[in-house]
Amino acid sequence: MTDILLSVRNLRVVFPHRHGDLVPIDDISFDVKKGEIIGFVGESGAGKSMTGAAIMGLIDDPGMIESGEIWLGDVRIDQLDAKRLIKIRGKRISMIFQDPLTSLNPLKTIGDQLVETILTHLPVNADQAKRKALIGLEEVGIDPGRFNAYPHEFSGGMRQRVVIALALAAEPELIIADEPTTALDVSVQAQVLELLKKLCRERNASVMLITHDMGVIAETTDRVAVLYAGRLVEIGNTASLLSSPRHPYTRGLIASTPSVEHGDISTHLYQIDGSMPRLDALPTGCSFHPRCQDALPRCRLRQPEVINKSVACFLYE
Amino acid sequence: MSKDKSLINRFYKSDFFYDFKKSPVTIVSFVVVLVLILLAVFADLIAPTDPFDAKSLNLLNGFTAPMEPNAFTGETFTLGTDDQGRDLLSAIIFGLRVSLFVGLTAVILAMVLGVSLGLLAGYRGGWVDSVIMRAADIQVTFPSILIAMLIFGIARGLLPPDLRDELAITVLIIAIGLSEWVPFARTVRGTTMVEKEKEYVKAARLIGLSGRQIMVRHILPNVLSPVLVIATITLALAIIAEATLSFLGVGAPPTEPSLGTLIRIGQDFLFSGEWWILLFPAATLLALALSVNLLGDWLRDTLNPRLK
Amino acid sequence: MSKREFISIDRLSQRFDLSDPWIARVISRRPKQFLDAVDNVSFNIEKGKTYALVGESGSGKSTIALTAVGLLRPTGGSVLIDGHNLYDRTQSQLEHRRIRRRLQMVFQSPYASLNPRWRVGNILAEPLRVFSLADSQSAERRRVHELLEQVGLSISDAHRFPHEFSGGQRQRISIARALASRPEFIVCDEPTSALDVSVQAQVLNLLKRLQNDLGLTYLFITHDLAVVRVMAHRIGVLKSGRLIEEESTESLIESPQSEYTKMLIRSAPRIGRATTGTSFP
Amino acid sequence: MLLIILRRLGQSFFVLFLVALISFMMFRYVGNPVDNLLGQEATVEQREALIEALGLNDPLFIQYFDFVTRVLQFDFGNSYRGALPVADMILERLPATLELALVSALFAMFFGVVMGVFTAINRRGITGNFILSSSLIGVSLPTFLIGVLLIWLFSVELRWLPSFGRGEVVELGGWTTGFLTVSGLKSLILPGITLGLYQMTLIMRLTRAEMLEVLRQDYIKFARARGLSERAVYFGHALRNTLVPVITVAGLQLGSIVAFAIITETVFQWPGVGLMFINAVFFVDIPVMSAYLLLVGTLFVMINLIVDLLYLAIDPRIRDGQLKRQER
Repeated sequence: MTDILLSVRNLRVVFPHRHGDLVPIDDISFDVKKGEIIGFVGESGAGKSMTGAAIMGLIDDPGMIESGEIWLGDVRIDQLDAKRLIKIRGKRISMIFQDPLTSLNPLKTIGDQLVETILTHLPVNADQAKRKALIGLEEVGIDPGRFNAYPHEFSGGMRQRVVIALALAAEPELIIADEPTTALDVSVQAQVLELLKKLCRERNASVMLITHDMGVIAETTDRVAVLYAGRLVEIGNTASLLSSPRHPYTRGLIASTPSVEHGDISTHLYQIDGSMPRLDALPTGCSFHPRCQDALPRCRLRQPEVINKSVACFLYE
Repeated sequence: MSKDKSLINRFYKSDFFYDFKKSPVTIVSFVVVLVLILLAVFADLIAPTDPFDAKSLNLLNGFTAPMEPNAFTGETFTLGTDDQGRDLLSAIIFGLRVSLFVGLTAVILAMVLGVSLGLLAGYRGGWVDSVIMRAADIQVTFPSILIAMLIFGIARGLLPPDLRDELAITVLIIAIGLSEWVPFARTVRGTTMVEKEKEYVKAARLIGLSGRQIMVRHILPNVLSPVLVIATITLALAIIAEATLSFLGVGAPPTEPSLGTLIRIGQDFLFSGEWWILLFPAATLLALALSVNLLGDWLRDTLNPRLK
Repeated sequence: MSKREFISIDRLSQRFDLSDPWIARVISRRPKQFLDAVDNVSFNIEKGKTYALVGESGSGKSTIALTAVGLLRPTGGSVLIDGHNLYDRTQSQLEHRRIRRRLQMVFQSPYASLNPRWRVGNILAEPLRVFSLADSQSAERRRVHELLEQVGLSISDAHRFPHEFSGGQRQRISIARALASRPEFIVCDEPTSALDVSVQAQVLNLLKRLQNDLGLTYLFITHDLAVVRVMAHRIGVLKSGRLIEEESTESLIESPQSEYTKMLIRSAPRIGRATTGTSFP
Repeated sequence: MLLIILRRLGQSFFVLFLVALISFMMFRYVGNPVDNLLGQEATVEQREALIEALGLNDPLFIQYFDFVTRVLQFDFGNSYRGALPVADMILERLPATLELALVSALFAMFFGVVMGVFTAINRRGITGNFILSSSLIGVSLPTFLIGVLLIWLFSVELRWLPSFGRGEVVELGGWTTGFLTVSGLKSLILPGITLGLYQMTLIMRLTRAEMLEVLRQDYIKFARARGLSERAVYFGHALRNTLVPVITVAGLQLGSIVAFAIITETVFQWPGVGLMFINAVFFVDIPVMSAYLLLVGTLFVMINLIVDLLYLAIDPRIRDGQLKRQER
C-alpha cells in the first residue's frame, strides 16, 4: 500500500479531569491517500479539530494521546521527541487555522514570516528564500509588492491567502486545514477553497479539510469522514456518502441541512432532536442512540465498531 | 430554606471549592489570614496585657528577651519586650488590629469608588469615560505611596495640630483608599465595556430598563470576580502601604502603633542586638501580606481558568 | 400603503462619524469621514409574514436590526410599527413603553445573549415584571412555565443557570424571553448561525411553528441563502448599506436580477454538487 | 504617526498643567503661607506687606500664571524651614536620587525580564516555580523591611557594605556622582537592590503573564505548526510580542522608582530628594512638597512620552492608527 500517506490507527486522546477522564477522541482509525482531499465533518466538540491537533502533536495541556498510532509513510510520528517533530511539522505536514486574523504574528511582515519558514525547512540561502517567498505570494494571488506589508494591512480573505502561502512554503505532503473559511464571507470562502484545492492538486499534496459545513465538504473533498462525540461514525467516498448516507446521524445531518436549491416557506426541515452529548455526560453504548430513531436495544449497551472501514452502526452488521 | 441548602451544596460541589481543597498552600494561607483576623478582632480578650495602659508598664522590664525571665523583675514574656518594657506579643496583636482595620477600610473605600467610577465610565462611554479614565491615567503615573503621602501631608496642613493625631488613622485610610481606586476602575471599566456589548444587555435595553438598572442588576454581578481578585491583592498592598507610611513616621500615631510603627521602633535596636523587637512584628507583617497575596494569586488563577 | 403593512421601514439611513478629532483633521487636511452603514433603505413587512435581509459582513444588516427594534436611533428615515413612529421624540413615556412591549429580538450568540449570573426563571420573568404583565407571583410563575413549554423546555429548567444548557437549548431560552411580553414583531438576528446544523433545523422549525401559532411577524437577518429559502416570504439583498434587490423568496432565488445576488447564490455551497469523486481515482 | 506624537505631547502638557495646578493649590491653600513665613508674632502691617508682595490679593488666575512663570524660571520659593531656596535644595540632592534610580531600574528591568521569560518557558520546571513562589515573598515584603534586613545582614553582621550614605562622591560640573569611586559604588549596592527588588518582581510577574498569554495565541500555534524551532518560536515570535505591553507597564513602574526612592532613602539615609520630601511632609513644608510634586510629575510625563514613542516603534498597528478599529 504505497499510496497511503498518513495512517491513523485506534487513536485515543484523553484529557484528565477530576470527574474522570474526558475522551475527545476515542478509537479513531483512518488513512489519508497521497494527493487526496479528505473531509472531516461534525458538530463542534465532535473531535474533528482535536484529530488535526493530535496529528500535528499540538494537543493543549493537559491532554495527551493515550493509545493508538499515527504513521506518516513509514515514520511513526505520535511519539517523536520535540527535535524530530520539528522536522515533520511544516516540512511534511502543515496546518491552516480558522481565524486568519490571529494566525499571523501582527508584529512581523508577511515577508519575514515566509522567509523564516522557508529558511527553517529548505536548504536555501536568504536570497533564494526571498525569491521563493515572492513566488509563493504570487501563487496565492497576492501582489509580491506587498512583501513588506504587515498582516493588519490585509483583508480577511487576503490574510487567509497569506496563511496558505505560509503553510505551503516548505512544500509539505499533507495540509491540515481546520475550518479555513468559517470566518470568511461566502463569496470569499468559495475563492479560498478553490485556491487551496488548486495548489494542492498541483503539488500532489493531500489535504485534511476540517469543517462543519456539508456544503463545503460536497464541493471540495474526495472522501469524507463523519465524526460524532469523539468517534468516527462513517467514512467513504464523498459523492456516494452524500447521495446514500448509511449511518442514521449522517442521514439526519444531510437531511436537516437546508438547501438553496429547493424548499419554500412551507417546508418542514428534517430535525434530529436533542443535541450532541457533552464529553462529561456521554451515554453508554453508541453515543448517538438517545437521538436515533432506529436505535436497537443493543445500541444502548455496546459501542458499535466501524464495519468494513465504512460505517459504525449495528444496523449494518 | 431549601434555597440556602442548595447554595451550600453548590459551593461544596463547585470547582472553586475543589481547587481550594487541592491547594495546601492556599489552605494554609487562608488559615493564617483567618487566625490573624480573629486575633485582631478579639485583641482585648487575647492579648496578655494592654500595651496602651501606661500604668501597667514597668521600665525595668525593658529589653527582656523572648522566653527569658527579666533580670530585674523576673517576669517572662513570650516574645520579649521593647525599650519601654511593653509586652511585644500584646503590642503585635493590637498593632495587627490597627494594620488590618486600616487595610480593610481603605480597600473598601477604594473598591466602592473604583467600581462605581469604572461601571459609569464603561457603560456611559463618551466624555464621562474620558474624564474618569484620564484622571485615572494621571493618578497612576504617580505611585500610590506618593499620593498617599501627599494626601497625608495636605491633610496635616489643613487640620489644626491638636486634631492631627486624633484623625491620623482616618486620614491614613482616606489617603490609602484614594490612592488605590484606579485598578478597580480600570478593570471594571474594561469588563463593563465587554459586557455591555453582549446581547443580554441589548435584551435588557430592549425592554426599556434604565442605564442604572442595567449597570446594577445585569453588569455588576458579572464584574465581581475580577473585583474580588483585585480587592485581595489591594488588601496586601494597603497593609504594606500603611506599614510603610507608619514606618516613615507619617502614618499611625505613636498612641495607636501599627505593625509598621513597631518595626520603626525596632529598627534602632536591631543593630544593637535586641533583634526580637523588630523581627517579630516584621514576621507578622510578612505572614499577613504573604498569605493575602497567596490567596489573591490563587483566586486569580481559579477565577481565570485560562491562566492555569 | 395598504393596511396590511405592519412594519414600515422608510428611507432609513444610518451614518456613522468615523472622523478623527478636529485637530488631527486640521493637521492632515482630511475632510470629515462618514460611513453610511445603512443608506436610504425602505421596505415593508406584512403582518404575520417573514421578511429576510440577506447580506455579507459589513452590509448593514445588523445595523438595520438594531434600528428596527428601537436600540439605535437612525440618522435619517423612520421606522413605523403598526402606524406608530418608533423614534418619535414627542411620544409620551407610556406610549413608548406600549410600543416597546410589541417588539422583541432573538440574538445570534447563544452564549452572550443570556446573563450568566441569572437563573432561567428570572431571565424569563424580567420582561413580565418590567411591563407589569403578571399580577401575582403565581401568575408570573405560570407564565414562565408556559413559556418554557412553548419552546420545548421543561418546567424544572427555570431553576437552572444558562451554562447548564447546550447552545440549542439556550437559543430556545432566548426565544422564550422574546415571547414573554407577547410581542407581535420579532427581529431574528442570525439566530442559528452559531449553532450546529442538526440543532439549527430544530430552532428554525420552532420559529416557524411559533409564527403559525401566534401570528408573529419576523424580520430575519442572515447571510445564509439556504436558510432564507425555507424561512422567508420576501427577501431583500443588502450590499454596503443599500438594498439592491427585493423580491418574493422564490422569484429572487430562482431568477435573481442583480449580478451580486447571482454571485451570492452561485457561491452558496450545496450538497448536491458533490462531483469530485470522478476527478479522483 | 506625527499626529500620534503631537497628541501625546498635548496630553503630556495637559498633565503637567494639572500637576502645576495641584502644586499651586497646595501652595496657596494648605496651611497659611503668611503664617508660615512670618510666624505668629508678626504685626498686621508686616502681614499686609507680605500679602501684597506675594500677590495674594490678585485674582486667582493671575496668581496661577505668576506661579507657573516662576516655576518655569526654576523658582519654587523658599523652604519654610531653613528658608533656603527650594530649587537649590533640589539641585543639590537630585544627582543622588537619579543615580540610585538608574541603578535600580537597570537591575529591575534586566533581571525582571530575564526571569519572567525563564519562568514562562519553564512553566512546569522546579526552578521556575521556585522563582515564582519566592517572587511572592518579594511582593509581600515592604521595601523598608528589605532595606533594614539587608543592612542587618551585609553591614552589621557581615560588615561587607556600608549601611548609609553615598560614600565618596566626585563632583563633575555641578553633578555629584558616586559611580567613580569604589566606596561610592559599594554604597549603591544595598540601596539599589532594596529599591529595585519590588519593581523586579512586578516586572518578572508581568513578563511571565504576558508571555504565557502570547504563547496561547493562534499565531504561536501556527508558528509551531510551520515547524519553527522552539527557539525561533520563543525568541523570534513570542518575546517581541510580550515586550510591547511589558514596556508600557515597566516604563511606568520605573518612573515610580524615583518616588519609591523616598522609602529607600529614609532607610539608608541617602541624601536625595526623597529624604527631603519626607521631612517636608512631616513638617508641612509646602513649598518643598509642591516643588517635589512638580519635579516627579515632569519626570513621569517624560518617561511616559518615551514609552509611548517606543511603543510606536515596535507595533506597526499603532503606527497606522489601526489598533482601535480592527476589521473582523
